[in-house]
Amino acid sequence: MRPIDSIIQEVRSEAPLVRTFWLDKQLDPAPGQYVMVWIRGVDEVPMSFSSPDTITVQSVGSATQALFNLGAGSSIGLRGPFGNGFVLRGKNILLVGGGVGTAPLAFLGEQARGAGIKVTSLVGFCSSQDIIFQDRFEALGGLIITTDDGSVGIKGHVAEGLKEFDLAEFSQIYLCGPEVMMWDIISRTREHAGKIQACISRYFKCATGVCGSCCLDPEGVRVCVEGPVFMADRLIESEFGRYKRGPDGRKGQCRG
Amino acid sequence: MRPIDSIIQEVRSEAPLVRTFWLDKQLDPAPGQYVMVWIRGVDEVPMSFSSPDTITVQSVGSATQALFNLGAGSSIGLRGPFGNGFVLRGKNILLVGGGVGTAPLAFLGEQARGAGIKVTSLVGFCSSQDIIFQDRFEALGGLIITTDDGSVGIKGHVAEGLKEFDLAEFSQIYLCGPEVMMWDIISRTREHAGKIQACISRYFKCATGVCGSCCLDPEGVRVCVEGPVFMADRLIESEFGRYKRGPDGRKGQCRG
Amino acid sequence: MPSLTVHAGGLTLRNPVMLAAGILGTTGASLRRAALAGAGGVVTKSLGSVPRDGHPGPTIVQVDCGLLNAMGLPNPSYKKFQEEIDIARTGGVPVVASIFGSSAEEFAGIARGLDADAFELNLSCPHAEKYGSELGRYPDLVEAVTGAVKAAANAPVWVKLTPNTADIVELGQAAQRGGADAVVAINTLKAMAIDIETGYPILGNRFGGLSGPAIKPVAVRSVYDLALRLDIPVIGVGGVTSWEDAVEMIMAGACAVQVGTALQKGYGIFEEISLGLARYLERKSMTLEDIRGMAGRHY
Amino acid sequence: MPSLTVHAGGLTLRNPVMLAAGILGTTGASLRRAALAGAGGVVTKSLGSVPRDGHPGPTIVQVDCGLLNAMGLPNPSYKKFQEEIDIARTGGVPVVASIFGSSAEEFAGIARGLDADAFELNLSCPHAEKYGSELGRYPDLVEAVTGAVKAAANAPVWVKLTPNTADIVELGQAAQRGGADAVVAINTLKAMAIDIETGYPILGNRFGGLSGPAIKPVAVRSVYDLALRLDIPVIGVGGVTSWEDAVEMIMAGACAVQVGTALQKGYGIFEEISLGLARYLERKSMTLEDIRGMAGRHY
Ligand SMILES: Cc1cc2nc3c(=O)[nH]c(=O)nc-3n(C[C@H](O)[C@H](O)[C@H](O)COP(=O)(O)OP(=O)(O)OC[C@H]3O[C@@H](n4cnc5c(N)ncnc54)[C@H](O)[C@@H]3O)c2cc1C
Ligand SMILES: Cc1cc2nc3c(=O)[nH]c(=O)nc-3n(C[C@H](O)[C@H](O)[C@H](O)COP(=O)(O)OP(=O)(O)OC[C@H]3O[C@@H](n4cnc5c(N)ncnc54)[C@H](O)[C@@H]3O)c2cc1C
Ligand SMILES: Cc1cc2nc3c(=O)[nH]c(=O)nc-3n(C[C@H](O)[C@H](O)[C@H](O)COP(=O)(O)O)c2cc1C
Ligand SMILES: Cc1cc2nc3c(=O)[nH]c(=O)nc-3n(C[C@H](O)[C@H](O)[C@H](O)COP(=O)(O)O)c2cc1C
Ligand code: FES
Ligand code: FES
Repeated sequence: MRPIDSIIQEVRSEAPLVRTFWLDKQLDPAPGQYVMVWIRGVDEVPMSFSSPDTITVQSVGSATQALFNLGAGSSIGLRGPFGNGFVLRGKNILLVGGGVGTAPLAFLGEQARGAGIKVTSLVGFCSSQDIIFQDRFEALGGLIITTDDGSVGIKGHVAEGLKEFDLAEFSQIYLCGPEVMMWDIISRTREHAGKIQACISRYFKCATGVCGSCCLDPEGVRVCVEGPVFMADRLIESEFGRYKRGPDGRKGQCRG
Repeated sequence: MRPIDSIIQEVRSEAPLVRTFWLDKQLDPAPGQYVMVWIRGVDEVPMSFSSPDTITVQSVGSATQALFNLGAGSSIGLRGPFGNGFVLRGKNILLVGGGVGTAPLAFLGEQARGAGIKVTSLVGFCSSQDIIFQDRFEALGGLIITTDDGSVGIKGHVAEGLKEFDLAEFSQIYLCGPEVMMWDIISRTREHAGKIQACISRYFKCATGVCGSCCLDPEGVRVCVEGPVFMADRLIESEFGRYKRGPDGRKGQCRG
Repeated sequence: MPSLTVHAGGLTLRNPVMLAAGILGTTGASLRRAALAGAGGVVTKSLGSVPRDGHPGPTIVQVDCGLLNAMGLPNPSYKKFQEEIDIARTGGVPVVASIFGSSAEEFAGIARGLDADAFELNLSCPHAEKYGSELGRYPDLVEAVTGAVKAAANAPVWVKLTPNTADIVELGQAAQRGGADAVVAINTLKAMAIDIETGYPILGNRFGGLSGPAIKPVAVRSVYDLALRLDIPVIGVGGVTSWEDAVEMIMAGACAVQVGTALQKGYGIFEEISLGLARYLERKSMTLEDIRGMAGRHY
Repeated sequence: MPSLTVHAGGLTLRNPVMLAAGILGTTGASLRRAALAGAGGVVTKSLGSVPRDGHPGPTIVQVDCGLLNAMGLPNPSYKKFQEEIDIARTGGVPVVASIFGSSAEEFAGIARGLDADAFELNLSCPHAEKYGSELGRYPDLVEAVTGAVKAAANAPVWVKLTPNTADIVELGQAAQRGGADAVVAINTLKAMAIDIETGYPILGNRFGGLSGPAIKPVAVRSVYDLALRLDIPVIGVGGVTSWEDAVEMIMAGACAVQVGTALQKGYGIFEEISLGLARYLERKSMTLEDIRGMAGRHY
């Protein structure tokens, strides 16, 4: 499909470097699916849905900055929704998110609540000013917040918040955030890896499963079409948490 | 569509230069529709269906001769069915055919009988030995045969046989045969032109309505897709009976 | 409704949607029918100096997203065609005579012998020996043929280019040097299909030209490159099947488009495309000039 | 089941269905996955002498019956790629290194620095400045590059040709003169798509290469022409999506085929095509050699 033209309906600032964009197209995504966002003349980048008709973007480089220059009435191109999305399992779930990675989890949590599932959330941010979607998570059920600087909630990384829960109680655990954070959680909770779904990120170019840019070692799994959501036990056997490839295919660190 | 491969199941000689070929593909044609028959390495030519799975061919030139060299088990390529076909109207119809042009009429008559319609036939040939489908037409109902040499039935052209009928009795009249014969009939029965359907022939190259080879003056009607069956009153206003174009687009006589 | 009138290579067209060469262009009647159905202009079947029957069948194969054809330039010769052009003209839109030859002289002779509203030089048919792209692939021959016809003809001269080349812009520049009033891009891509039951090439001529939606991205790119680099207008042809395709072609830089294979959908295609184009311009509050070459300005 | 083993340009392949260059070829793991899924051989992403990020996005557009891409030859450089090739080889089929450069020396340097089962010279990518078809359109450069790599490499050398030319056979003959062990035809057709809401060329690089079913008739014709005129084997690529397509390509004269865009359907495509091919041969009681080049023998 060619990119669909979409007019931005509204932009809301969630935190200093995070904004939510309302789209005028109903793409009917599942939580965890993503869309390729074309900022014309600049680049095309993957973004998770933060609700059926929004994306929530952190400004980190040229494409995201260019997107921040667009207001309501501006248009962008959209290809998607793509990827597999999260699968709801059981009646009592835990969402574990970090930073802008909380976006697809808020969407998932709302869908779960609508289906009568009990939702608990653990979300972490750098500092109080970086917190996003606090109201959305509060509305879902129990919420624990962590901040690196301790300005709100538990001080420390998200994993610090794990102590508050007995993970055995949850039917499924959903994870999204920076790779180091997800890796931190997964390595501390290996015995639960069979019920953790993590939404991960790799460098996407084609988003259609042909270019090979997003493939995960050692099996060559195409994250863009077979993911971006994977069971943690599958990730444990992969490159995840150890390295990721850049646009040129070279291995690099898996920060960010 | 690419040509479909079809194995010839059986070949039957109907007259010295006329043979029927049974095809192994069910193309589900309507009477009056045609198929483009590819004799590999030679040419591709249009042929009417003489029943749901047969064509009946008169050998007149290179492609038809090459087809005559193929027996049961040989394969040809088929594109079709194409064109509009005859439309059954009313409860009492007359078929008027000449030579191999009787082929689609026998098919039509059988379909009409199956639908409980009364069928009468008037068919003409050069001589007794050229008669084809006599049994099929006899099985349909009343049958008048004409031969140019008088060896069987009424002597003379098909039009001679018209005197045997009160055309006003028929709900619809169906015509197929050499253009001069059809023109002869149509000009003698102008008052009935609104209920005569004629299956005509022009030089077909593409059979898909783009090349322009088959267009009828003065309206540029594409016989290959808008025909080959037309109401006679429409033909009266056209080039039909006056000239037809050859493979190079030049006008020529409308024999054959 | 916004105006769709365009001035294209010496002609004024009431709308920019023309009938392409070789499509329903064998008779004056079918050309007039295209005009009456809404075409902004029509192009005849390519005419040579002697009658040709064309290649044996199959002359056409439907493939994924397109047609393969090897008609082989059947035509009654230009000498027999003036009466058809005269009938076509009663349709009320410009009639462009497509002509072909094997030398500059042959081209010029045909142009001299015909009265038409413009000439389109077929230097691009990929499947007729000694003709079309066998000349049209060489810039010097393109220039020479164009120059000769320009000198002989009393009507605008358009040059139809082949995409079977490493650089279509070189060919367009040659046409421009020869004095062409416009270039037309593109003719079909050299292609073939094989019957897998028997191994026979399906076309009677073995290979032919690919047209239809399959080649549209190649046509759009050709028009884009030509429009950016030439001073003369570009007419876009190749896979135009909808008004969206026409918009894309015009944004690439075409001042008019021609429609060929899409005539498989019937003559209604002209009105469908023009109407869609007009509605688009109305919705965007833009003119044809506004969108023409827009893609080049986004560079 | 009939044997599908083929000897193609110095390699022995257990079946003639290979992974095409640039498709899931960035990592050893994805190449090995193709091998394990049934490919008869795999070709890497094209490798240059320095790392490249490739073009900005969109790098791909889905069009009617095909894909447009302008990846821009992203690659980690050949220096970083030996370990990937070594992993790919654990898949058990030949690993062909696709390489590119802007001069014969650069090509030769890369070939010298890599240990692979064969080299495929990308003289045909249509959308990377200074590389690919910018060299590959000139027969003398094709010959020179081929010769240089032949002298430098200790493995068979295949040359991948561009269809963006008036005569692909000239390019194939140049490769043959340079000592190529096989030619691979075709790379993508230069093409583009424009966003009609804004007039922007959709690809970040504006233009790119068209692949998929849209180009199959062009690929079949190229393979046919090359196979009739060259003495070295031809590997067919372009739009192969089904076993029927593979049969058509082999009948055109290909001794093996490569599959690119059809990987959109998943890795299962290799087994699907090989199985279909084997069943076809069984039904016809023929071997691969029987059908190879059959179309040329029907001339
Ligand atoms: C499945 C998926 C879902 C995502 N969802 C979100 C989201 O909801 N909100 C959000 O803010 N971000 C999300 N991202 C990350 C987002 O795509 C990058 O932040 C964005 O591409 C940065 O582009 P840039 O030009 O601004 O930065 P650049 O300066 O180009 O790069 C900064 C970093 O962004 C990443 N990046 C750049 N381009 C890509 C690309 N094409 N694919 C993947 N990563 C890239 C790289 O890690 C790079 O180092 C998601 C990524 C993936 C793969
Ligand atoms: C709609 C239609 C239905 C037909 N049905 C039958 C049928 O049921 N049985 C039958 O025997 N014949 C039928 N014909 C006529 C048949 O197509 C020709 O007899 C055949 O094409 C002759 O080919 P040839 O190579 O043997 O002869 P040629 O030597 O090539 O030509 C002999 C004559 O056949 C006609 N002809 C040749 N090629 C074509 C062509 N491509 N299209 C139309 N006419 C052509 C021309 O009048 C020509 O003068 C039909 C024609 C049409 C248009
Ligand atoms: C059946 C057919 C016949 C054609 N004949 C001619 C011709 O005589 N002269 C010419 O210049 N182009 C001819 N063409 C090419 C078309 O004019 C046009 O350039 C090409 O088909 C691409 O446009 P399309 O995709 O809209 O068909 C022919 C194309 C087809 C399909
Ligand atoms: C996304 C993509 C990337 C490609 N990258 C390369 C490449 O790096 N080197 C190369 O020689 N060909 C490359 N190609 C061309 C393919 O190898 C192949 O020649 C072309 O796509 C036609 O085959 P297909 O229709 O099966 O895809 C690429 C094609 C695509 C679609
Ligand atoms: S981004 Fe191209 S295969 Fe995943
Ligand atoms: S045969 Fe081509 S239009 Fe009718």
